[in-house]
Amino acid sequence: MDVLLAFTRPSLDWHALAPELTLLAVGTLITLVDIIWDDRSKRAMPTLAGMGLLATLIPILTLAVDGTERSMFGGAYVVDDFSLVLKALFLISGYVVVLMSVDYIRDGDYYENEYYTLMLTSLLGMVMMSSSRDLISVFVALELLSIPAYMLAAWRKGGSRSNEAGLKYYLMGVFASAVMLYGMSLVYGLTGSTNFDTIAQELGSGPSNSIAILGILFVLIGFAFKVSAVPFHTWAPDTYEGAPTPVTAFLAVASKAAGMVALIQLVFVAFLGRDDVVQPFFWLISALTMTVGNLIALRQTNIVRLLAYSGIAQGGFMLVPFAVAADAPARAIEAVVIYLAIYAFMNLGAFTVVLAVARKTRSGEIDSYAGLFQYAPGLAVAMTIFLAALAGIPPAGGWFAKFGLFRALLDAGGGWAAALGVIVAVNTVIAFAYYARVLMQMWFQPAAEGDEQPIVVTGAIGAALTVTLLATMAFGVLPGLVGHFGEVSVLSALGG
Amino acid sequence: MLLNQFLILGALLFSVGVYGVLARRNGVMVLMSIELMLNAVNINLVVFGVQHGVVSGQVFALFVIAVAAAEVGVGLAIVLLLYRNRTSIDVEDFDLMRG
Amino acid sequence: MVAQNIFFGIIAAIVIVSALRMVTTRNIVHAALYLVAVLGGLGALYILLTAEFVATTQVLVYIGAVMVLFLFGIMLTKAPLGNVMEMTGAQWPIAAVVSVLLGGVTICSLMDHFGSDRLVTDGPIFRTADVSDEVFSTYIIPFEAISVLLLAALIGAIVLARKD
Amino acid sequence: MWMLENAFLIPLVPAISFVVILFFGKRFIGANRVHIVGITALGLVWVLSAVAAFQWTQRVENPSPDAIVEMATHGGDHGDDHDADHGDDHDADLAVVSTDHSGGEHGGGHSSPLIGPVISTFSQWWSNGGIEFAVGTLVDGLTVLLLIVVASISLLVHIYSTEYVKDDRRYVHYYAFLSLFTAAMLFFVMAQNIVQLIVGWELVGVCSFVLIGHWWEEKPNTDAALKAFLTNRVGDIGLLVGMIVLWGTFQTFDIDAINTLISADPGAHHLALLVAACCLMAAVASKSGQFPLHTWLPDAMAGPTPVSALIHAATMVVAGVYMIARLYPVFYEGLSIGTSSINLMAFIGGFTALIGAGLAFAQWDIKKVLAYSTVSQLGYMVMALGVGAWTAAIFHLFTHAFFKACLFLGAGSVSHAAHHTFDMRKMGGLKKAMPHTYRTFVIASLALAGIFPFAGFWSKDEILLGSLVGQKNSYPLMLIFGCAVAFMTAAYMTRVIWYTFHGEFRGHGQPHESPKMMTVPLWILAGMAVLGGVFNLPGPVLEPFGLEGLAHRIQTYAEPSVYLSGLGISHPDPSLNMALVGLALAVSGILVTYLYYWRRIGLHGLTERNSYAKNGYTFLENKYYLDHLYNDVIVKTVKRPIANWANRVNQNVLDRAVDKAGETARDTGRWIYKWVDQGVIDGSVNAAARGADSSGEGLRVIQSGKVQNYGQLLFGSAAVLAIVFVIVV
Amino acid sequence: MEATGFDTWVLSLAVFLPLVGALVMMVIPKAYEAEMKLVALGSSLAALAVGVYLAFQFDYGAAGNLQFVVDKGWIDVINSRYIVGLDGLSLPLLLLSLVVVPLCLIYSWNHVPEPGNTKAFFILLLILSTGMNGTFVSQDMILFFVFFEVVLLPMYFLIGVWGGEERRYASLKFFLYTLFGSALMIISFLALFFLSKDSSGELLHTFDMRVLSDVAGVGIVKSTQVWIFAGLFMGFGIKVPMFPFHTWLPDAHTQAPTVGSVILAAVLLKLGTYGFVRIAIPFLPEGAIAWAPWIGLLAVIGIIYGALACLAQTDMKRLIAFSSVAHMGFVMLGISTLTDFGINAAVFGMIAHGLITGMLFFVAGSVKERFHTLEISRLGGLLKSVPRMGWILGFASMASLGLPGLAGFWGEFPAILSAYNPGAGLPEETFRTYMVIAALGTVLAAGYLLWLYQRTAFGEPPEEFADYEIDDVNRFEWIAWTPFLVGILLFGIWPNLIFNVTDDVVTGITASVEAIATGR
Repeated sequence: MDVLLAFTRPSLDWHALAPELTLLAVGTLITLVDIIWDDRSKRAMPTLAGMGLLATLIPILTLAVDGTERSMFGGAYVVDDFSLVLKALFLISGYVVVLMSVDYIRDGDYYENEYYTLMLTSLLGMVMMSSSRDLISVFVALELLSIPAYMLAAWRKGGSRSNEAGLKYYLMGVFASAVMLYGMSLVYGLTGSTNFDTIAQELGSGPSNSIAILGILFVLIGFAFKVSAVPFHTWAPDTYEGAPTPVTAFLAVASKAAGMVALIQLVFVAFLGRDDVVQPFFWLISALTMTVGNLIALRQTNIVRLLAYSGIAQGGFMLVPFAVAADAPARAIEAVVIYLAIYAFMNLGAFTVVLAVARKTRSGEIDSYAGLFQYAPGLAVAMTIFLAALAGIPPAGGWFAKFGLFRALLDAGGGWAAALGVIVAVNTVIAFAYYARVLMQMWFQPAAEGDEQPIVVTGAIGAALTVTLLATMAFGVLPGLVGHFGEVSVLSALGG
Repeated sequence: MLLNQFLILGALLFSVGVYGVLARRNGVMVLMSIELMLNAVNINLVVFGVQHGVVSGQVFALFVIAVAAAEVGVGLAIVLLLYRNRTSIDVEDFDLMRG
Repeated sequence: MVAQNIFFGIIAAIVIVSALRMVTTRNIVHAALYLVAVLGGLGALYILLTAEFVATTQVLVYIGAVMVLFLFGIMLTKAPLGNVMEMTGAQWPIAAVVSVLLGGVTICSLMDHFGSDRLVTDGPIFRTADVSDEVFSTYIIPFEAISVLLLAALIGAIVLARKD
Repeated sequence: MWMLENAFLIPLVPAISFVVILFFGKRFIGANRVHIVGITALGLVWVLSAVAAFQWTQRVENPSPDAIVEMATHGGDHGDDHDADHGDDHDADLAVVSTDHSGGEHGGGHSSPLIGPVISTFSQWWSNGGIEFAVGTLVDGLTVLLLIVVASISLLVHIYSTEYVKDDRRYVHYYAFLSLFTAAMLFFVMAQNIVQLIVGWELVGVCSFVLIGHWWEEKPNTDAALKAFLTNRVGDIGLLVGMIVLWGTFQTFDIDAINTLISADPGAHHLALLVAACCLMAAVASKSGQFPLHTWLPDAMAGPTPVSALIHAATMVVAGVYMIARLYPVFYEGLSIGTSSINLMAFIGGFTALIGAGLAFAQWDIKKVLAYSTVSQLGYMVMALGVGAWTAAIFHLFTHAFFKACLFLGAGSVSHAAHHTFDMRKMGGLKKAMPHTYRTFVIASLALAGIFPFAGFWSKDEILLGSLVGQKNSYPLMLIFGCAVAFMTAAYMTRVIWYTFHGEFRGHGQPHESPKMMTVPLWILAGMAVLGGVFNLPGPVLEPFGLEGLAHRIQTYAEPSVYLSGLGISHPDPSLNMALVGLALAVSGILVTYLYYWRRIGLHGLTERNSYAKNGYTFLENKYYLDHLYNDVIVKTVKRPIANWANRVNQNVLDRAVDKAGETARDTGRWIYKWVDQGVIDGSVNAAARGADSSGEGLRVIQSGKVQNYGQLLFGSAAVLAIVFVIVV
Repeated sequence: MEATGFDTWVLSLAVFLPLVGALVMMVIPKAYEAEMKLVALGSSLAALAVGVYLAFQFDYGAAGNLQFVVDKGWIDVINSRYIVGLDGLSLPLLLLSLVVVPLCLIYSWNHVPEPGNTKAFFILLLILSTGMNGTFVSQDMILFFVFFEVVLLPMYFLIGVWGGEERRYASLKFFLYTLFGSALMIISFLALFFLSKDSSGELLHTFDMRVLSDVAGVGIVKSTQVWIFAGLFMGFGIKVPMFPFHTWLPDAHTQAPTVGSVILAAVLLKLGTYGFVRIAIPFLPEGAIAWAPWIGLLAVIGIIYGALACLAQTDMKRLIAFSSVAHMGFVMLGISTLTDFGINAAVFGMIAHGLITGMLFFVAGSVKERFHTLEISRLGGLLKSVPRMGWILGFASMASLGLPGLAGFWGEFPAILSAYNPGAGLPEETFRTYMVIAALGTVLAAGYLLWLYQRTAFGEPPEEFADYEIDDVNRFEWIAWTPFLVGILLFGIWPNLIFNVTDDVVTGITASVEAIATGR
């Protein structure tokens, strides 16, 4: 059987794969522990998951210290600074989500062990995503991170809203996957390869053709769904509202970040030559996303829905640099990565506060925040900082993220970029209008029915708050911290 | 044989799938229609693999099939869950959250 | 060549008609059966395209596993087996327009770009072993990931679907 | 010459007095003894001013070499007194101009050396754009003249007030602000640059505001104060703009430099000077009560009478006249006083003199008669300046200050006796009860009327003479105005004396003479009303006595020949005929009125019988506001021929011009605020917010909650995007 | 001039001391209120002491140069550095800001407005202080931007929590307006970053304001400069506020608590005008020249318009707020002339307006506290019921209407004066017209202020307050107000205290503008 003999064992760089393997091991461990000890293991589960996530950071650190760029399978799977930065980001966000989950999942009627298993699986998908430079890898990573997420959204089994959230997320996700896959098939058809580098060469060299346009468009739409860009955002508010709050935070931050990462790799590696499609597409989508997200957010009364729309709008901001992807690629990547990093912390922080407050008020209505400053000044100040960060007001971290956008736009220059800049500016203003509604409730209103019982902040939530708060403020005051990561991400992603 | 024979078949199948997911009210029917779309993709992948003389098309198609299987499983689980809570699988009923 | 074309024509017709019937029929069990026809037809087409392993998988996974799942789903949800329930929503015209638009632009683009390109029929023929070589070398990581994915889906689906 | 160089001490004294009285008066000195501080300070000021005046005469009599200015190089020569920067700057400016100026005719008739002013600059006041501006003093004859006037009258008013405002609610504030006013006025008259002029100008204005509104519990008083201040502010637009034009033209604030530059090259910058002069005329009109901005002055009588005497008769209101005199080259060149037979200033002055006198007839309030009289006399001075009779104007300023102050204080004394009323209908027959007041009042009235040999006679005569002769042309219209006013002045003063002191007492209570503290100042002022003329007697009068050396003292000492000589101003020779005509007019004015009131001769009841006369009287009596005059006269006489809409225009445009301006501004403000600000501008902002809000609401329709709608959107957008991109790209 | 030794961080000390105070306060439990107040006052006074030290150490002979410069790495990735420095333009404004905050603390000592919470109130004031101080000393655009924005939230909460009836609306409006402006401003900053070239045509890629000021927009074509300037104009113009972006101001002022209004008027508005002088004009001379006539136009419209709006007001505080629009119009007119005269006047005007309007707001606040209303028609006879306060109101009104001898005059008069001879390249006739209109504005200013004074201070106190026990100016108020009053008088009598300091910097700025305008 000469065919068999022809098979050469692929050379695997185990160091490069160490983070994925560690994560996999932890996931497996949790499953095993669950099987063996069953309910008695519940207490240890979050700790295990959290420690596992932190442990996964170790190989990432060693790889970062090592510093060499590792590429496998002809560039299909790459471990470079860009991927390391984002892997770390996913893991840390995951860790914060685990912290948020501890009490929430324990107190609710949830399947606890499986919850963490699925979350780790999803994180594994994200971690893989940031290294994937191949259509198949991207596709599989996407599904790996999405499918557990669909189920997590429906995790509150007894709750109709949660079920519905899961269904909507699932269906929309699958629709988008289908479109994306169709697009991938067309791209594959034109180039004959699944490898991004090859695709870039093939697509970039040929004359413009409708199939290429269609293929690129459909692929991008698939991920636009993932980052909940308008008009593919519709699932997000409903799912966010219905899903368990830590899952919502996970979706709003980690899942969205994964989508962004995929977009970065597609746009800046595979489709960079096709700026005639990519740039207008993102110009349109980002403008729409920001504006629609912000406008609808103005009318929300539920805090989670508000944060959902806010998240959509934030996603729109993140898409802005893609509109100048080819004109200022380095700045654009930098801007997205920086935005992602800062967004992760500020948004997680906001959700943590929501979680903490909901433990007392049992309500998601914005009105229930009335008088928070009176009876829980710490939480109110924390929320204020997070919202200020989201609105982009120094010295809270968000300003630097917005700054990055403007920087990318102006580096690219030109009327379209400037116009988009103005749209961003206007949207910044609209955005504050609804953040301010929360602020007003917290600060300006007396507590409903004079109920001024303080809120008990559990250890885990406190830890989550501390992490996010410190990071948010640190990024605002010393943006160099996060800026550095943005900078190193650029070099390798562009193959430099 | 023309390349387009297959591709257009795929495109038609995809469109029919789109119609199915958008028009059918029964949750299980929606899931079935999804399969149409995914299969349309598979046709494309296989045909293009042949056209370019590479094997990756088939491999891609296999991955799609595998993922599709997982998706169907998950999808059905969710539909069942809903059915249990709401005794309905009519997707038009599920609009508790809106706005 | 002609034979292949005829064969293609027949199968394509079966596929398309079954697909259309599937999305229009009022009987859900019929719909499932039409889906089987579509999937089977496609399996045949894969053979026509010399993709034997894909064809096999198609039959095994789709017709063997997925369809069974669907039938279970139909039964578990106690869907009315006759024409009792309105299967198609009131907004089907919108759905139709959308699908026509989408199909139209795709087909037009395909016609525009590929025109009358002929299918390469003298290319290499890949056997199952070639496929496996590819999977276990270049695509080893996605392959492993798929296994994790299936496991996770399994666990999750069980949790969700089980009665508490 | 020490005093001249350190003249800044003079305003400093009352300024300190102000601070002391205001902040320490009540606590350390005692509320009813603060006048001691004020009077002491003013005494000191008077002494210092006298010293300054003396030193100035010395400077003129025995000029030291550095005091003499040669025309061609003037400007650099008195550089000793400048600090280095200033001098350099100045030289540079002048150098440009003086090259153009080749031997222009100057010194028309001047044989005596030109005496430069004493300019002292002190610490750098402000710097801007690298240029430094100093604060300093400019002392010359004009300055010392004003110093004497201000110091004297202020001192007397201080003394007089100890009785007049005794036990007042705000005795301390009263004296504090008298001191502040004096300081500001003194600062103003010795201003070295135009910025200081502006500063002093405004400060006296605000003191006037405070003192008019001294009894601010009553709304009419505060209304009057506001009106005074705001009217002055209107004029200040002119002041600011005019001064800025001067600065822009000459690139310096230095009064000396500006005057020198103009007189060195009179022809240049005519347009700029015309604009500046016209603008400054607005300021003069507001401050010195010239038509049409005089309406505030009668209202200002709401203040305490001594204040009226000091501020609204003798000093502050002459600030405008002073400014013209100070910047005379600007006006002379700007308005072409030398060459035309009529100009803006002369006309405004003459016209003001006429209508002021006319209005004075119709008043029943004694202070208002005097106020209109002041308006009229100020018009006289402005007219004099407008016809080129600089010295005459200043002479009149000098004499008028004393006799008008005397009249006001006399009126105050009367009201003191007559239960604080100023209504002449409630007086009468006070001659017996108040002999001192009566005598001084009559003396001052004669001086005002211009009866030989009282002070007014001499100064008025010079003005008439100036109009008759003019510079290169005569000013016939001004002469007519002047003569008419001379007649009217005599007449209305006689009327006042009749109503106040003669006949039967019409008030209630027992009138009594005022205490010494009031009568002594009256007598001093009356003395000046008699003797004031001697300071500028014409030569021919003194010749018979062998005292011709004492003739034209004011002309000799006060005239800034160093500025005026370059303009070629001439002084007319005295004319006996003119003097006789003027005297005859005054006497006839007195006579007619005398006959009318004392002898009941004349057209008694004319106003009842004759519709024209009635109209005339109505014209004068009730419409003492110009605005009412406009309103009723125009409306009543032209009512029939002109359609209703025209009336409305009249009413809205001309009616109550000053008040209406304020109301209109307020209405405009309201309208703009309501419609433009809250309506359009803020409205559009809020509309944008509402728009965002409602579009947010509209967009929520997308979020129907039905997953298939979402799917439609997803696939639909994909399709649309695909179509668009395929077609467009 | 790089600083050495103590001087390397003394400036930062002045900026951050209040923040340190705020952080310390945060950890003090609410129960220890007295200690908390002392910490707040102590830290702000310490900052002031540092400010005084700076004022004494400042080399006035070299006021045109930056002193106490610190240049340290900050955000290396975007080439932004922590650069702070003090020159003649910054010094007076920094001192103003340093003085105002402790006075506001003292004023609020026992009078934290409803709903109380001294801790939060004082912390916010201290954070505000850091933001303001930082803005005036930043020499890096990004640093400037950060400080510029830091003031927003504290002020938002001051208005929103401790404000009047309509506080939610007012605070939000204030915030959104400013945010919009600053978003456009940061775009312009970035455009400057990317487009600025040095004289040899090399791209600079720097946010260093010193460098950008030196290159003065060389290499940026005029049309681009105009656009960039437009962005800066929005950012700064809204803050000033210039007509027609002023509508946030009356609402914010009216609703803000007293010290909020005071700080808003005294310092916050100056951030905008400071930005024009420090950034917009020197960096983009050609843009400035192109925009100047329009700025001048808006300025004079603002003067007249603000004054007319004042005449329409029935609320004392709102009237004072609108007067700010008019006064800032004078400041902007001065700036728009692009002459050293005008800009010097503008800087003077900023200080003067800060002191005078701040004082007026203080009085308004105290009146409100005593009479519980600011309706002009309901007030009256203040001179009788609270004579000292009445006098102070009169004094401040006089200063506000530009009475010579008081500070207001030196902002107004030279500004009007400068319009007579605008800078090179500007239309003379246009500016002369502005000059006349601006002069007209002084009359209206006198009109509305005196009218206000007449109706509130003169006359007899209304019946309705007859039963009230009303105290005159109390101890805290005296302490808080005296420096304002002294400042108004002192700067009015001796304007060179400020002119002398600012002159060098301003001359430098206008010289470079003129060099551009006249083609070098």
